[in-house]
Amino acid sequence: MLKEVCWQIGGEQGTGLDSTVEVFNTVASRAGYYVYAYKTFASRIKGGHTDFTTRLSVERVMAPSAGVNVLVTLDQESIDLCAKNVYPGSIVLAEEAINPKLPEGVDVKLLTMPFNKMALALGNPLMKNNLVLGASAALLGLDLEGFKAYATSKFGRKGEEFVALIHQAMQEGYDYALTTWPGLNLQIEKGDGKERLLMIGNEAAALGALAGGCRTVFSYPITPASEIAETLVKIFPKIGGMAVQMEDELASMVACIGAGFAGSRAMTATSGPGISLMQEALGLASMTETPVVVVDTQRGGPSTGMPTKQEQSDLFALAYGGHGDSPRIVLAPGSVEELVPLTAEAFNLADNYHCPVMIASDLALALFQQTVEPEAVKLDTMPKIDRGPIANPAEMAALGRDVFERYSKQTNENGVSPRSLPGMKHGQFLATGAEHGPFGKVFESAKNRVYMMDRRMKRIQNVKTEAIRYFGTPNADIVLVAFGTTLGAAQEAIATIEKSTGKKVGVIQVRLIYPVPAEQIKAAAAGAKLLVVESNAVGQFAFMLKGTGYNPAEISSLLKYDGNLFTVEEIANAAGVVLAGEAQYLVTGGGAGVRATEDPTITLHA
Amino acid sequence: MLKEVCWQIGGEQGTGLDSTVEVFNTVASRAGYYVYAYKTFASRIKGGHTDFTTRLSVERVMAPSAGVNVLVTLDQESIDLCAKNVYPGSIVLAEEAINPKLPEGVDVKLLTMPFNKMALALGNPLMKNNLVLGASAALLGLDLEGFKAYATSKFGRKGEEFVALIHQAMQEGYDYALTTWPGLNLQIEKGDGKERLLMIGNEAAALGALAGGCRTVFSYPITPASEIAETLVKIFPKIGGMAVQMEDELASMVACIGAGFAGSRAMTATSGPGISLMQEALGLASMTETPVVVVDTQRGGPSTGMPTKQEQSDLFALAYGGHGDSPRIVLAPGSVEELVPLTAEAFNLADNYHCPVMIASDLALALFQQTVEPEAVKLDTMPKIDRGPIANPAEMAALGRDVFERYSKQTNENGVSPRSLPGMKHGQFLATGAEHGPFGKVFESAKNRVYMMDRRMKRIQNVKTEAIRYFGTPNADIVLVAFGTTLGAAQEAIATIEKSTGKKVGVIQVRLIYPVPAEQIKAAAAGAKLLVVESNAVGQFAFMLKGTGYNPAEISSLLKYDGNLFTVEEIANAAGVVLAGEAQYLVTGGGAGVRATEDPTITLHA
Amino acid sequence: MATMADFRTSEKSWWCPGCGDFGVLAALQKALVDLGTEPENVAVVAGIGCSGKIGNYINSYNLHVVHGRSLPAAQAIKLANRELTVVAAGGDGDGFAIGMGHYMHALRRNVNITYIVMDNQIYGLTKGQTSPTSDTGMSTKSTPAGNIEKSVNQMQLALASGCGFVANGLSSNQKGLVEVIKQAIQYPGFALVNTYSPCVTFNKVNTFDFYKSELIDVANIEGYDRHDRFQAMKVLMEHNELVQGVIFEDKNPASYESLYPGFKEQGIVNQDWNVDPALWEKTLAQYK
Amino acid sequence: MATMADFRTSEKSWWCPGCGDFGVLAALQKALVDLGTEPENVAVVAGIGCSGKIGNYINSYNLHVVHGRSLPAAQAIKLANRELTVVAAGGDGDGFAIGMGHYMHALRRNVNITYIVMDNQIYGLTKGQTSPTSDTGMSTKSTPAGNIEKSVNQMQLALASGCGFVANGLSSNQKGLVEVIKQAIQYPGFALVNTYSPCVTFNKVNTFDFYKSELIDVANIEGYDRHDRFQAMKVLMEHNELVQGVIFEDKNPASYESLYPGFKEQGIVNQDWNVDPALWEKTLAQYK
Ligand SMILES: Cc1ncc(C[n+]2csc(CCOP(=O)(O)OP(=O)(O)O)c2C)c(N)n1
Ligand SMILES: Cc1ncc(C[n+]2csc(CCOP(=O)(O)OP(=O)(O)O)c2C)c(N)n1
Ligand code: SF4
Ligand code: SF4
Ligand SMILES: [Mg+2]
Ligand SMILES: [Mg+2]
Repeated sequence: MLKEVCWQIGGEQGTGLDSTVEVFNTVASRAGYYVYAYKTFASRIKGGHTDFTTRLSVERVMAPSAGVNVLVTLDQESIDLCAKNVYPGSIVLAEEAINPKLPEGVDVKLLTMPFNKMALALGNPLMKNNLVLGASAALLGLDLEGFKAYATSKFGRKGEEFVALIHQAMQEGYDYALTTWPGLNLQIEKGDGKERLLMIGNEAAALGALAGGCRTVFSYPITPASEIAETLVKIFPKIGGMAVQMEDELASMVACIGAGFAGSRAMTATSGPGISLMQEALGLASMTETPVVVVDTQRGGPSTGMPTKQEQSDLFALAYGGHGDSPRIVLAPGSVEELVPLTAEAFNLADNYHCPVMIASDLALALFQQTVEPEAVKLDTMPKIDRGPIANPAEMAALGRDVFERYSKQTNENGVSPRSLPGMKHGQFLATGAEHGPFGKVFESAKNRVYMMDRRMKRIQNVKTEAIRYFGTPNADIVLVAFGTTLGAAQEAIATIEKSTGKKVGVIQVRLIYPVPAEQIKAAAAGAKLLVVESNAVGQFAFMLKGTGYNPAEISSLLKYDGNLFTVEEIANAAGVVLAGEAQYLVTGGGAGVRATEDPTITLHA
Repeated sequence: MLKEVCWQIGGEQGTGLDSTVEVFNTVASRAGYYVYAYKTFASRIKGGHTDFTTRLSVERVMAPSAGVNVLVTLDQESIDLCAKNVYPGSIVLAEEAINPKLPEGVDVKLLTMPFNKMALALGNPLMKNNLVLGASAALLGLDLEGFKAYATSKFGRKGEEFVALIHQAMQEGYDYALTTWPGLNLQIEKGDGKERLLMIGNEAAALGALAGGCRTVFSYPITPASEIAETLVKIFPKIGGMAVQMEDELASMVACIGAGFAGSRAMTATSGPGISLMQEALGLASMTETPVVVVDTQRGGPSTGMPTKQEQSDLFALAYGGHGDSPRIVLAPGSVEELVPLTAEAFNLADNYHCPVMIASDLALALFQQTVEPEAVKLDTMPKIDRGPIANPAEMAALGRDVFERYSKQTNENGVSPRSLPGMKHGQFLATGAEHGPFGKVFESAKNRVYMMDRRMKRIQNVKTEAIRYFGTPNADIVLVAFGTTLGAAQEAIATIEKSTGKKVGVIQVRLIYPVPAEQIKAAAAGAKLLVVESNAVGQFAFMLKGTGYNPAEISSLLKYDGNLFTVEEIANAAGVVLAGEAQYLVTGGGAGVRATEDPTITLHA
Repeated sequence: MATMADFRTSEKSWWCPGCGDFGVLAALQKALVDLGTEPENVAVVAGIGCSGKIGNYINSYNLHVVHGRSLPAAQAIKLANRELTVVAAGGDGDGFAIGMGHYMHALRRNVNITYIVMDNQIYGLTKGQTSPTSDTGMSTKSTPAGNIEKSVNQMQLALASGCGFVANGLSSNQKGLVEVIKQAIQYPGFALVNTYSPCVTFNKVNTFDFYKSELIDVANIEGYDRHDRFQAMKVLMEHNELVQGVIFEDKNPASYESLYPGFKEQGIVNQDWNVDPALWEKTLAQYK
Repeated sequence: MATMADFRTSEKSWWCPGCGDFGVLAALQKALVDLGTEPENVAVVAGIGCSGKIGNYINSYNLHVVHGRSLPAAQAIKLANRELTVVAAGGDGDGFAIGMGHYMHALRRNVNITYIVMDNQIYGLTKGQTSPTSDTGMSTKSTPAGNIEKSVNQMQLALASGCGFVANGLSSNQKGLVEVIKQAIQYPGFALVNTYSPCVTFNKVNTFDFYKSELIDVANIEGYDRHDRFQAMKVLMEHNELVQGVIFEDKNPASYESLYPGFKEQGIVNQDWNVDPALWEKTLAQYK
């Protein structure tokens, strides 16, 4: 009995493959399997190759599979591109009509099936997809009833006949595969039948915003962030919230500041190009001490870069991108599940530290489906709305005008002083991006400047949040440092590495990127060497650690910047190299595996 | 005989003090003195206090004076604000009519003079300024003839009578001071009479651009950068160049990319807010490998910050501000004189490394006058125009279409391949911000991505430029690291520190901020401890050094972020503390002197 | 009832003596008083420029944004708390150079705020460069040989963009200016109040006298109908926009807030943000 | 003489079958051929969007900029080398959402380039959100309940900004489109060529058929005078901009280049940049 299987389907972009995959994943999830569903696609609408991969397992999975058990392809290009992903001896199931050929030297079973002909026989070419689903179910050893049930519920309103037709197609596909290739069908353990959720990170971020009290969203469409606003624009009309599509990212960020100033919880969601455009306004939020939340679904950069490819290369821009010294908080979620509470928490942090809070998501986290445990997203387990220091309206009104100081030296233990909100009598003040005094009025005295700068910068060093999490074996010989999508592969690599090396392995999940929790990481590493695993070319987080005083000798790096996700194997191999002391800096991807490289930090060579 | 004197004048902003100062500085320079002229002003046009200080010496001076010998004030506010700057026992010369009072406990001589009454007697209230100049000349021991000669040449066309009146006013002011306060006049050595230049950094940057072959400037007004374009817009019509005021900084940067793509040498000049707005487009220049030059006259940040105050806090934004990993080169001039050849060189670097080259100037460098030696700005000593790798039009034309590869793997030793320019037959290509293949067409293969990313990032590590300069005593016990305006004070501090501590002191001028010349600095420091002196709150350059692998234990910091310039005394005091091993991290300013502080690097506290 | 004093601050003005901005500030304060608004219920968003310093001198909730971006902030404040009176203010460079994109979109979006432009046809704070509204031919620091660009016609642009309320005033004409600002604030949609607010220091051409002699009042135009967008366009084109008064008013305005589905009368900031468990479950159900 | 083949590239198109952009590309290539231009003397600057991919398919010097900023780059290319034929191209979102500010200023600046807008009234590349030209009421991914903003009237804005050449065409009307593009390129100033270039995937309202039935041709308007800016404005207002042909042409255009003092006929890139020592000395002398 297999604990997990991996299914992949390839074809032409924009031809509806995605809906077939949607069915497959939902059915798998409803059957009680853990699902991780990822894809390859391009920044175009129709045409060109695309492929979808679904890894389903009886245990939680959050990383790409080591290989594919069943690849279904409807065109030759998909075979040429994807056959190499298939486990040796495993199955490629192709449309008969294209009389498919396997590329040189791939050892897989090529099976063909007349999907189109069978569909036509059924009197509806669209039935092809259901034939594919049926055959896939058979070969993977999945229960066909789940698929049929889905069809019944989904297409019930279209009439019994239609549903019956779908059921027939599924059954025919299922039977064809079983009877034509007896014994080739895999046996996977039954799912536990528990009802779980399946969603992409962008939907999770939207839910987190909803739970976090966010009712004002100002954004501009961009891949891979658009779904965040598109999810909320459907929900908000039910609760009086508003998601506005602005003219650009500059307007989006400034609008968030306006809404934050007015007292509502405001969020924008964008990707790298938007982050670059928001740099000036982010400084305004820092200077005026206005809470705002920004989600950055990182993608391949710089500039337009690779809009549909994975990368984690905005850390510098998120933490240090603006001119001048300005306080920001940068969080990184480690899973779709975590994005819900983390996004809700972001609003509490913004309201408590009065500065921009940015969430460093990434393309794979944003767009790829992961299983979410219902317990993890229970409403009553979400962070309670905590508005942070806000002036007492009654007190202010009693004090009379020109008494309340928005930028008062009376601060709480975090160094934050209460803010007043428009509508509160005698709370009037000026929020300006220019240096200012206690009432916010422009003031450039040297003494005041130093106080205000320290006030702003020192506070974020006291951020109270779970900055890191430790997984794996205590007192490890090597500790993998990971965040975002990469966490899944790193966690899975623990067992692999311990098995292959006999060494103890830990993983430090970085949930707070900035201010850099260097001391916390040092403490958690407990003397172990760090292997920082990140998807960028220069080792941005490793650089941040070193800049913050972490001993460079204790930091190794594994980098990948070819647009693809880290595999468990790559991380395990790299850990082996580092443990063997063979190299300190490693890269992988771009057609080759893990290899040593010079220090990726950009420095002038002698 | 004094080697130097310091003159200060205070009054109300927008009342023409600046023209009086202009005369004083020009006359001093023509007399063969070295001049350093700085000022305090606010971001308003009329009203409010302003003061101008001129340090003149028979030796080169590039830092604020330790004190003022003669302070001339026309209002009480200036006395209240500036009297403390005056050397004990030295002179405050004030308008009699305001019957001035000295603030508590300042030990200076308060002299009054009826400037207004005398001017009226001369029948022209404007003569007040000439009376001030005459009196100042007398008290400082400057030759009045120089002032008279200036008046003759400047106002000759206004008729002899007018000139005679000015001369009379100057003379009366001179005589009044000498006769009323015999013996109070100082004796400064005569200037050597050599003809030198006196200019602000922005004018120097404009001259550098002119010499560097820049004929296209696209910019948007901003303090303290506007004079760069305003200087060139007057020169360009004579040579067919064009300086365009764009609608904003986003347009300015993209326009520079367009002009660079077309083959001309393009520059924009801005300050922090503009740099933040240019981040996305800078990535486009990096991605398309297009040469552009950007001057950043840094000012107090973040956001609007303190537009008229000194700061060096854009280093992060200049080096790391954009999303994704993108190559940039950041230069820092150490004086006005150096800005001319350095700016010219910036265009050669841009053309040779095909990426944005940014010049990290700062407000004091940009706006304060410094003496420039004619030898340093001789046209034939300027960097020769070097266009870098450009395809050979004849060869390309012969090859036919679709052969020339703009992003070819055939690169020179720096990793740069030749570019074709519009108009060259068969040189057509696509310059895109998206990842691309050899012809520039959008291409996302993993292998290609890794090649292109390495191609872009590795090249800047080979930049050939004079990254650092060493001054002072070899094998020093302590080495001050400085750049921009701060260099002057650091250099002057060498002697002071060596005198007070008996230790050997060196200064490393950082001319290349990014890529960080860490190894070069390490080599030059030859084991000595570094004291990084920078005008920002978090120690940006120190952080960059550490991130690049420099041992944190060897780096001390002295920071100032109150908007004022470092004084020689502050740097000397800090060096003393560090040499004594009393503290590693120091701040100064904001009303207090040098003091120890915790590590300014932003990190999450335990 | 709030008085003028209630809307004043103790700040010493940073404007030059005689600057047109004094008049605009005074007119805005007077209009707010006349309308019976209270300082705490007014939000003023200012851009960067001499004009942008207005927030230092009016006692209300003030947001002083980055250059050119007063409108996105002002619209968002209104959407976050529609119970407030929201006014955006700034200069011609702030609004029509770097801020032009936001201006054009605010006109289309029609959020119920008032935008007061202090147009002096020059960049004041940066000491006298050409602005988008500077006359063609004008010699300034940035165009010493004369401005060779066509100047922006901000009111025609407003009309062409469907803006529902377009007015123009002169800083020194207090009575007229107070009146149009009052109508603008009362107008239930985006209202443009352009004002000529002379820069006495850097613009020696477009002076108070210039405007006094050149400006014609719509009130004096025979049979002028302020509800006729087309006629308004014609008059502005003919008189090179040197027209004052309420130039256009849309009879049936529908603000963005009024059209947005499910939007409530109560300001968002005053609502309870806790999610109804039923809604939460219903939303989660979509992912099962 | 260059042929169509010379202006084509070997790139496989990333556009959906039937996309309007094919027609705009073809018309541009045909116009360039008809005008006898050579590929190496043409610079095409494209924005980001499906439309922005045009640079992949035309054999010329192509610059594919960041979203919304094709115009500043295109103007600068022309100013750096006025010997080139410079064309900017992009979508309605690229040009009128994020790029709106640059559009408005390019109209005023009047640099001699041609701007071709591929207007499909939708965001194509990001999969169907509302664009500034989307009809009010249109339901999209970002406004599922219908667009509540007024749509941009880009041609009226061009007229109100003093643009000297305003034309409109339909992707499927090749003959007409080639003709206006040719005239636009020949026009010695900034020329706007708006084109309706339907998105067959995400815009089911503004289809080829829709435009074919709705568009009226200025040629068919009784006594239409293309030199009358005011009449042009009137017609555009009356027909909600659904008008094709050359809508307005300024009789005496004066481009930015022609007005800039001391600007030379020869492209800057082809000039000798070495400074004349006399000029250098004269310049330095000011600082003595
Ligand atoms: C991003 C940015 N660019 C440039 C500036 C510099 N700046 C300040 S005010 C201003 C324009 C002032 O003109 P206007 O908006 O007409 O206001 P005025 O001073 O005339 O009232 C400029 C360019 C800035 N503060 N921020
Ligand atoms: C700064 C930035 N913001 C957002 C995006 C995402 N984006 C790409 S194309 C596009 C708009 C596409 O619409 P349009 O300009 O009309 O072009 P079309 O695809 O319809 O031809 C957007 C928002 C981006 N690439 N860069
Ligand atoms: S410079 Fe002009 S706009 Fe600015 S305050 Fe003075 S008069 Fe007013
Ligand atoms: S999505 Fe629309 S605009 Fe984009 S290529 Fe397809 S049809 Fe053309
Ligand atoms: Mg102005
Ligand atoms: Mg479009």
